[in-house]
Order: sequence, then structure tokens, then C-alpha cells
Amino acid sequence: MSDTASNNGTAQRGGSRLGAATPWIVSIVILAIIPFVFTSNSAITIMNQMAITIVFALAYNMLLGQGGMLSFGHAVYMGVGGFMCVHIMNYVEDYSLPLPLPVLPLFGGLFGLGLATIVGSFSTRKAGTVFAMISLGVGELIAACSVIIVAFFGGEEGVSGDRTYGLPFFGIEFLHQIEVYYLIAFWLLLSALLMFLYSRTPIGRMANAVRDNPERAEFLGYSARWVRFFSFCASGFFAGIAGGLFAINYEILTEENLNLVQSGSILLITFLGGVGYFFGPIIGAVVFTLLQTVLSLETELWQLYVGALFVATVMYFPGGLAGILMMHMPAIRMGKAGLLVMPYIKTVLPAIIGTLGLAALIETIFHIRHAATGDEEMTLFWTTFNSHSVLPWLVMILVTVTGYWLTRRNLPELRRAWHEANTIDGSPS
Amino acid sequence: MRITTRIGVSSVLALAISAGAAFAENIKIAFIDPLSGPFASTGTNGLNQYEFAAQYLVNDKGGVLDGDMFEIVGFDNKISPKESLIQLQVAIDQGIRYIVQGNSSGVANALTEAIEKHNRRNPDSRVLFLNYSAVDPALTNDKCNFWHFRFDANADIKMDALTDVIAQSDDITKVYIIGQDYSFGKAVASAAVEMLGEKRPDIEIVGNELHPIGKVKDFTPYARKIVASEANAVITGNWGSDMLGLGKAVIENGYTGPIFNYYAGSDGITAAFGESGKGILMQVSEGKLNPPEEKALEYFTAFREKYPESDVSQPRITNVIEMLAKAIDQAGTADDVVAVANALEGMEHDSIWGGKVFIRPQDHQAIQDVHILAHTNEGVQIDLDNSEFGPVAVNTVEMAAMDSATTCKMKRP
Amino acid sequence: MSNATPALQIDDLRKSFGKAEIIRGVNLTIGRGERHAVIGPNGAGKSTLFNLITGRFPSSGGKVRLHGNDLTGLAPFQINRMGLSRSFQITNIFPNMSVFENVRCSLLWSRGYKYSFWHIVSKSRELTEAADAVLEQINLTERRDLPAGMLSYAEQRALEIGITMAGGADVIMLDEPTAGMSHSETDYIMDLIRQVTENKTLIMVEHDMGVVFGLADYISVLVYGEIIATGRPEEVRANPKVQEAYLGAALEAEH
Amino acid sequence: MDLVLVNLIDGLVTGLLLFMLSAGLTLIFSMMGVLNFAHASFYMLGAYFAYQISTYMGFWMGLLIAPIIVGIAGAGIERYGLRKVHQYGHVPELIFTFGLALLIEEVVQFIWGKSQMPYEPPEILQFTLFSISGNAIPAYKVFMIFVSIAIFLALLYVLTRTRVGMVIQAALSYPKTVEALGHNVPLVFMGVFGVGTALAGLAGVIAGPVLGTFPGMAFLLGSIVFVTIVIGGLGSLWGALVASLLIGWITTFAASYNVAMADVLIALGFEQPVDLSESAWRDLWSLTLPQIGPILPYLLMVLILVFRPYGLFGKRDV
Repeated sequence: MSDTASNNGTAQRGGSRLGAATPWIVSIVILAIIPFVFTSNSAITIMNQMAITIVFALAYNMLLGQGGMLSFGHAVYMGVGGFMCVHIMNYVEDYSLPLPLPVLPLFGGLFGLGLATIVGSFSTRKAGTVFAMISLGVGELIAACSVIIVAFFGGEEGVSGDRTYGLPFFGIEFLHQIEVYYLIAFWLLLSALLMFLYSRTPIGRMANAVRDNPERAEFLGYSARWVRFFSFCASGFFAGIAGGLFAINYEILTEENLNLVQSGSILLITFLGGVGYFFGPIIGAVVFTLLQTVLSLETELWQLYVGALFVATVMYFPGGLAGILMMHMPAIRMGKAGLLVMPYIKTVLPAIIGTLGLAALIETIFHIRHAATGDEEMTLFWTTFNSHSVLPWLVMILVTVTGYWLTRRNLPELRRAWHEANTIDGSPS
Repeated sequence: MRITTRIGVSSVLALAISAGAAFAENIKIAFIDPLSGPFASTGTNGLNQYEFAAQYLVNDKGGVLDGDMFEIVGFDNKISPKESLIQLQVAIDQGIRYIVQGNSSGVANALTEAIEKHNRRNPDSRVLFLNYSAVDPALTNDKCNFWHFRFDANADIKMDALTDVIAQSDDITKVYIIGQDYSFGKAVASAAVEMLGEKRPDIEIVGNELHPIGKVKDFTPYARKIVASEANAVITGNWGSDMLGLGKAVIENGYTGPIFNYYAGSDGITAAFGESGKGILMQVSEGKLNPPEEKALEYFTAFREKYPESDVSQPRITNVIEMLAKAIDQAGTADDVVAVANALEGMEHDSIWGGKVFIRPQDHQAIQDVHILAHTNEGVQIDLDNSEFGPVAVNTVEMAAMDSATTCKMKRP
Repeated sequence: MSNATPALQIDDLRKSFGKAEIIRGVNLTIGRGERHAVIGPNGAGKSTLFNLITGRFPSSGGKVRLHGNDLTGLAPFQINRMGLSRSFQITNIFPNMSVFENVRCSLLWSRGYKYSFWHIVSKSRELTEAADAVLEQINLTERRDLPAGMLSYAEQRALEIGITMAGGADVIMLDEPTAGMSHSETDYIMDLIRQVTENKTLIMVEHDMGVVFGLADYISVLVYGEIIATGRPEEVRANPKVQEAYLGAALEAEH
Repeated sequence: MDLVLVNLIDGLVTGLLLFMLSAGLTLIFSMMGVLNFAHASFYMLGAYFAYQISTYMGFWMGLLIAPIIVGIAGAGIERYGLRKVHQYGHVPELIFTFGLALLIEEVVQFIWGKSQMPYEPPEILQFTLFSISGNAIPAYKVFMIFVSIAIFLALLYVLTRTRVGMVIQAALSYPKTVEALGHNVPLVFMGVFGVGTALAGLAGVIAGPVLGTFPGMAFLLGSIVFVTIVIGGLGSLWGALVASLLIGWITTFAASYNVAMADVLIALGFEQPVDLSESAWRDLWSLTLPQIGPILPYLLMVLILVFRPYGLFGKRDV
């Protein structure tokens, strides 16, 4: 957080309104047409999951990125919001109340807000480790409650409802995933827009100020504690909305929605995407969901790769994926991004190939160790080969070593190009 | 990477191109269970058993219908209900019509509800849920539905069998019940109290408690209480590291009576108990591993040859595969799952592990022999964890709980 | 001292850290519109005095009144809302935010935005114009969109002063505004201070005697936690106690 | 009364084990400001290494060698990983250790598989040392107590009687000053990280045989170690000791006494609903102490942080 300057609040003097609205219009268009590109139900299910994670990650980044508060128990706000929504769903069904499904996430948000208000009242007094540890403790306590207080949380089986028993909303019954997708997409846009606008309000700006320098903020008339409290509540609200969306999509909430694993992964998702930029968590959520659902179909070792990815990201790109993208903005503005294309092809491509080679080696070792006796045949990257023969090994080792060697060799060239692309013409370098 | 890798590529394509081509010659069965994370060992082991059973019991014998083969497709649900629902959707999109799952009643509960809703909302792509291990009684009672079949004996049935055995042994006068604090642990405890009260009112229940699931680091305090209560039998539904931790602590602190359990076998647990658990651990389970039937021993030998590191820890898997094959043959189609389900209802089957399996039509619960299996190294031909230790049947209740009541009100399509 | 209630009145203010008594009963009255400099040797407790007045540290005894209102036990943000603003000896800005935003943040409370989440700051012409005006005043318009942390030292000090006075507080406290600056930079800052504190009460701690005598209407001399003299610059300069304790040495060093 | 004594001994074993982890962590945390989420992973590595070594050379060599390997691994990770991340600030550091914990668990699963390891106490210690009214106290537990106490004394000696210890103690309170005095703080950091992780490794070596050696063992212990040092107060070895014992005894006693919430509520004058299954508060009425035992430390931590943010023995804010 320290090095990724958050300039997103800078008002562009006289900046055209259209310019500011462009990303949103593009988002609307993309969200509207993407189900026609990926039409299968499973793709839509995965996109729903992504959208929910995006809302949650954006809400989490209101704390971490914008408020500088590290929470280890944020899943509980999403979870409690979701649980309440399922209960409401069941009430609506039992008593035939006229509550249309599309407004349900709002209730999730309100309950998330309610819980955040209670917890925030004592946890936001201090920032830093005190806050982090209280969030951990509270998160553990509520997660533990989920198996103890069965009446509300339903034990490990959770609580389930049925989204279709409510009243049809303009004739839509939400029987199919695609209907749910558009509902979730609507809420995703609405909450993302609200969260974006929130970061431009006085309290949103002061959240940044308190993150950077709480003491100075105090001498400007703002109580750091109240600023943190309001950020916390707002974050709880949007996390609750994510919970409501979860309830609609999956129609079930369980202990896993509250536990530490969930809280930890949202931290990783947000960080992977980049906490310094508003859109960072969006990238993080998309990438992580793909890794979790698609890569896990590819290999049992997916968590090994995800772990390695996180460690590598934090070591080399602490600004996250968004940080990597934004690093190129100066060069693009100066119209010199073209200088980087060739060096990138020369370094990144071999690096990717080398990494794939390494992954292939790991997979082959895993295969030899764990596959059935006699099952020496394995398929990787559309190629079937015998894992016990020497040739594939040689090929993989060769690919790995060559890939990394090429990367290493071409790295100085990339550095030079990078330097040149980021130097204003005419100025001494 | 076995099958996972092979199907992986196609699953990505399935995301890009609209799937729905169910014209493959193979009849695919989706195995949705944890293949990564803390419960992965049970999951991978189960996947091995399914793959082997499909190969050995069906494909090697010519397949079903006109030579269609079974293909097991593994889906990693990370033991998360949410992930299970996503993977279910992916499986359905790949044209898979048969779902097998077993680990965690929470996941089973999420799946059975999701499948019920899916089948109601999408009559064109209905699927069957063959639950081989989740034993929460509710799944074949209040929460039952037409699409769900359970091949394991549920917790109540096992307890019924167990209490039958306890009722006959006069040495047992004081029983201590301990379990994990969640639905299954509670179901075991309440069934034990109720059934012991009916069958042996003289037995004193000296302890009945729940501990947080997966959070206890050291079971010694619990063991102390058990020893101090002078119990001469312990009943527990614990599994995984909670089972090992509890069992080791209890034995270490000087307890010598039987520990009646549901899941103290395989996944390293048998090996880790080793000599210390001999004569103490008594598992109540279907599937008589030892002494083995001739067919069973052949099956096991072939299995070990292929998977030297794996166990036949869930014998019922062979029943799932064989009975599904039979049902498909009877129905004459693998695409019409209603017909297959109707064929499964009321089916009687001779298990390779001995005894019969009968699918009760009222609730789709498999009724079968339930055994009390002692952890020992004597007379073990089918061992677990390659430890030379394994379960040997000491008592058998035939067709356990055949006439037990069910609250299931099955709605048929 | 035209008004009846002084801008700031300090009665017998004390502060101890453990056994060490740093401020030992300071009495000081600063009238409205006055420019008051507090000087004294290193370790005399000048910064501590500032921190006590602004609520950064709790005092061990005594009272501080701002426009007649007791400040005891109030938090810095409450004191700030009553119309007192301060700068810091070590630059204390929001380094990751742009220069413009630094200034705008300092305007928010005084313009009544408080904890609002229904205003969009960039939509408020009033805010933008006011912040730009401040930037103009502190000569940082060129640097408007740079992260504050990337400014030069003198620019950061200017920004610090800009943030301090932007909120429109009528009592401004500056802690060594020219510390570590070159001569030309000092002159620039001095002009700036003179300009922005027009019609305001200014209290400052300063080492540079040029600045002190150039700016202050009144001077207090703090030595070992006590004020040994207060008065017009020429009176203080003439005071033998001051000369003995501090000023003489300092003046000598000047030349 | 006898049971109380037994529980005291059991709680002591748990507490001292926790202390070996928290001692290293509190040093690392307070010196470097790193919330090392991977600390318990080193504990797990200790157990696995020792198991592997014990299959070739027996338990005792494992006890000797495994912590050293873990310590070297820890120092290496500090040198080539953490130090690089250090410049970015504390949150990236934390994420780094978070990712590291994930990675270590995966690597362990990759190498040793996902099952429990049959890691056993040495034959020579597999007997009952003495019994208190039927409750056996295994010799191995007493051995664990002695090892832990020896480690505590050794740490105390190093920290208070040696030059290195003085530097470390000073660095705990005034990290900047120590650097200004010309001490090689990065080297001290690396050393402390190495020793801290070696201690965690040692805890794993001796705990593995009794608490089980399996891939989830780190996760099981992970957050409780943080709770311990936060309760004890940062940078305080004594605080870590007291908090560890406190948590050891709290969890042991909470697991041992079936205090039922129903009794408490009745004692407070509430009336038990006739039909519990219909009551919205049924879960509260059926609650017992052992059910909530393991979460009591978290409750304690939240209360302490709200009312005394510097912990029991700490001098500065967490």
C-alpha cells in the first residue's frame, strides 16, 4: 500500500464527463453481452461466482486499500448478510410476503451494516495490529457460533432456501442461471458504482488520508477513529450485499461462508489484484475464481501453483496485477509503449514457457509418485507420453532451462527499453 | 495426472464452446469430492476406488448396454458446498447424468437440494445423485428426494446395529458418548441415547458430550474424563484427525475397553494406531473386509496391484458401480435417469463383500449387512494403509434396520 | 490586545514524562491577531508545549483556553474544530495523495462536509476553487497533481503550511516552519507566512532569529520548561535574563 | 481434586508446547513487526522432518537434526524472501507469510502425501511414568515438559546474560537506535528468525508423536499462536510464557468440566423452556463448556485488546 500511490481521486480539471463514464459504459456492455459468448450454464455459474467475489473484494478493499485496515475476519459480514437473506427468502415463502427477489441483497447489506456497526464500535478505535487481531478474534468467534447456534446458522449443513418461491418479478421467476446472472450483474454494477462514488465523497477521501497519516487527519478536524468506523460500516454493508447475492445464486449458506479460510482468501484475492487501485480487486477476483474453478479441474496441485503465484506476486509486484498494468501508464501516455513490445516478447514468453516446463516437471513427478501402478501414460498440454521414459524428461528439463535462460539473457534489454519508454524525450537520462 | 488432466482440457473447452454434446460412448460419472486440501486423502482414495471399480467390475466385463463404458470424472469440490455446486454445474454441462459424492453431509445436503431444484427447473438435463458415504439420516428422511440414493448405511442404521451388539454383551455397563459438534456428531449421540435406552435400559450413560470439530489440538482432557468416568465402552462418530487424536489420547491414558466408532480406518489412521488400537477399536460399517469372500479378495488383490498406496476403505463403492450398471441395463438407457432411478428402486444385489444390498423404495436407503469390525493384525487378508492391520468382522447384523421407520415422503416425477 | 477574551490563554501548564518535568508551569496569554513567537534553546520544551496545547499529549496539570473555552481533555480533532490549526516540525503530510488532495482534505471539515457520504468532492466547485486558491497562494499550482511525497523539501514545508491554514482556523500554530531551509527558501516561506496569517493569530516556534524578528509582534522565551520573558521583540532583546540564557549566544552565532 | 492435578499437568504440557511456538513468534513479531503467519508451518515442517529422519536414524537424531534444518530453512526464507518484501511495508510481509504458509502445506502434501504419518514417541519413553487415581501420565509427556522448560531457561539465559541477547532486547524496544549504534540489524533479524523458526520446529518434533503429524496440523495451531502473543503482550518473553500457560490451562479445564449453560441460566433465575426444541434459544440452553473451550482464547483476546491493548505484560501497543 505504501508505494502504490492512489491517485484515483484526483479530479481531472474540466475532465469530460463522458471520459469518466467510459469505463462504466464499457462494463455494462461487457456484462450484457458476455453470456452470449460463454453460453454454457457452468460458464454462467462461474461468472456469477466471479461477480459475487468482485463485490466482496471491492468491499474488502474499502478497508484494506482505502482505509489501511487489515481484517482477518471479513467473511462474517458477507456471511451474516447472506444467512439473513436465506432466512428472509424462507419467510417470504412461508408467509407469502410481497418482497421481490431482486431487492433481497439490500437486506443482506443492511444486516452486514448492522453487524459491522456493532463490531466496529469497539474494533476501530485503533488501526494496525490491534484492529487486525480483534477482527481475527471476532471472526473466529462468529465462525465458531455457526456450528453452535444451529437455530440461526443451521450447523454445518447450513440454511437453504428457494429463490423461485417468491413472487415473479416482472414475469421473471429466476428459474435459470441466466436470469440470476443478470440480477447479479445489475447489483455488481450498482455496488461497484456506489463504492467508487463513495471513494470520492469527503468521508472516502478522508479514509485515504487516515490510512496515510492518521495523526495529521486528526489535526484537520477529523477523528481517525470515526473515519475508520464509517469505512468499516460501509465495507460491511457492501460485503452484506455480496452475501445476499451469494444467497440468491447458491440458495444455501453454510459454515464455510464465515470461516477463516474465506476471510483469508478474500485478503489474498484483493492483494493479488492490487490494493492501490479501485479496479485491482476486480482483476484479483476474476483471476482467483478462474484459478479455483478451472485450474482445479486441470490439476490436483492447483493450490501449490496458487501459493507460488501469491508468493511471487508479493515478492516482485507488491502493487498486484493492477499495479503491473498501471506501471505502463506513463509509457502509454507518452506513446512509447511500443518500445516495450519486443523486449516483452523476448523475456515474458520464454519465462512463461519455462514456467510451464517447470510445472510439467512437477506434474510428472507427481504422476510417477501417485498414479496407479502400470499407469505410466500421462497427458499434459494435449500431449500423451510415458512418464517413465527418459525423453519427455529431457524435453521438459530442456524447455525449462532454455526458457529461464532466455529470460535471464534478455532481461537487460527489457530494462533498457523500460528505461527508455519511461523517459521524457529530450531530457537527460 | 490420471483422468483429471485428460478431462481438464475438455472442461476448459466446455467453458468456451457451449457444451451439451452427450454423445460420448462413455457413460460419465462425476465424482465430486475433495481432491485438494485437508480432506484430499479420503477424496483421492475414493476416486481410485471408483476408477478401479468401474474398470474391473464393468468395463472389463464388456460395459453396459451395447458395450458402453463407465468413465469416472473427478471434480475437486475442496469439501466446500459452494464449490460443489459450481462443479455440479460444470459436470451437468459436460453432459454427465450421474453424480457420486460422499464426504461431508453438509456437501451432500447442498448437492441433494441443488439437484432437486435443478431437475425441477431443467427437466431436459436431469441427474441422479448416488451418495456413497454421507450418512446424515435426514438425507433419506425429511430431506429425501427421488434423485438421491444412499448406498452407505446411515448413522441411525449403524447405531441400530451397534446397539444390537452392545445389548448382547453383558460386560458393558457404562457407556461414554463423545462426538464432534455438528449434525452428524449430534445424530450419533441422540441415536445412541435413544436406542440404548430401548435395548439396554440398565446401561448407564456416563458421559455424552460434543467437542468443536477440527479445533481440538489435544484430546487428553477428554480422555481424562472418559477414564475417570470408568466407562467400559466409548461410542464416537469422530473421523479424520479428530478420531485419531481422541483414540490415541484415550488409549494412552489407560483406557482398555472398546471404542465403538464409525470411521477409524484408512487414510493413515489404521497405520497410526497400529498395535496400540488392537482389540480396542471397533468400527461399525457395511462391507465385510475380513475374513474376505473369495471374490472380494480377488478384487482387493487386483486393486492393490494397481494402486499399491491406496485402500479399499469404502467397500460400498463396488455396490454403487455394479448396481448402477445393472439399473442402466434394466432401463435399457443411460440417458433417461428416471428410468434408471426406477430400476434402482427396490433393486436387490449380491455384494462382492458378501450379503445382499436392497434399495428401499420408500426412502432410497440401501439396506445391507452391518458389521462390527475389530482393528487387528490377526487374520487380516485385506489390510489398510499397508500396515498389516485391518478390520475383521466380529459381529454381523444382517439387513440391519430393514423395517425401520422413515419420515420420507417421496415425490415421484 | 483589543479584545476582552484572548485567542489563547495558558495557565500554569505542566507536563512530566515519568519523573522528568518538561513543562513546569507555563503562563501565557496571546491576544487576537497577535503574531507570537516562542523561542528557546534546544530541549527547552517548545515542541512539547505545542503538543500540549493542541491535544497531542495530555497535560499533567494546568489549563489551556482557546477563545475562553477550556481545552483540557479534548482530542486534537475537537480542538481543531474550535479553530486552532497547527503544522509540524517534521513534515507531516499525506505522502501518497496528490498535492491538490492534501489541500482539499484540509478544507473538508471547515467547509461543513464532515463525514458526508452523499457529496462527491470533485463535483463541488467551491472546494476545487478554494483548494486551487490555496495552491496558488503557496505557489504549488505547478505541482498540483503530483504525489505529495515527491515534492522537494521546501515545497513540502510550503504544503504543510498550506494544509495548516487552508481550513480557515483563526489560530495558527507553526512548529519551526523554516527548519532546514536555505536562505532564499526561508525568505519565500516568511513571505508566505506573513501573507496567509493576515488577520489571524499566529503562534510559532522558530530557531531562525531573522524569521522571528521579521514576523513576530511578541516573543516569549522558553527555557527549561518555563517562560522567562514575554514582550515586544525589542523588549525581549533587551532583557538581560534572556540574553544570559539564550539570546546572546544565539545572536552571536548569527553573526 | 486428583483430576485437578492431572489437568494441571496436561495443561502445562499444552501450555509449554504453545510457549515454544509463541516465544519465537513474539521475538520475530516485536523485532521485525512481521505477523508471521507461516510460523506454525515451521512447526509442521519440524514434525515431518523429524519423522523422516526418525525412520532412518531414530527419534533422537530427529530431535537433534530436524530443528536445525528448520532453522536454516527459516533463516534462508528470511534472507531471500522476507527481506525483499520488507521494503514494501508490513501488509505485503504478512501476505508473503500467508502465501508461504499455503505453499509449505502444499509442498508437504506433495512430498509426504495427505495422510497421517505414523510418527511415534521413542520406545524408551513409551511407558506410564505414574498414575493419579487411574489417570496415566505417560513418560513422554514428562519428557515434553522437561524439554520445554530447558528451552525456556536457555532462552532466558541467552537473552539476559549474553551480548547477543542484550542487542536483541534492545532491538525489541528501540529497533532504530540499535541500528544507529552500528549493529548489523539485518543479521540479527535473520538470526532471530532462524532461531524462532527452529524453536517452532523443535515444538513440532516433540508434539508430532502425540498430536499427530498431518498436513492440517499447522492450520490447527496457526492463529492460536498469535492469540497467545497478543494476550501476553508483544516482545515479552514472560508474557508469552504466562499467556501460553493460561491458554493451556483454560482449554484443558474447559474441556474437562461439563458446565452446562442450562445450569448457569437457571442459577441466574431464568426459566428453562418446557419444549426446548421449539425455543429460539435452544442452542443456548444446551450449550456446554467443552463445546466452546477452544474458542475461549479468542474471546479472551478480544476482551484484552478492547480494554488493555498492550496485552498482559506488554509495554507498548500491539
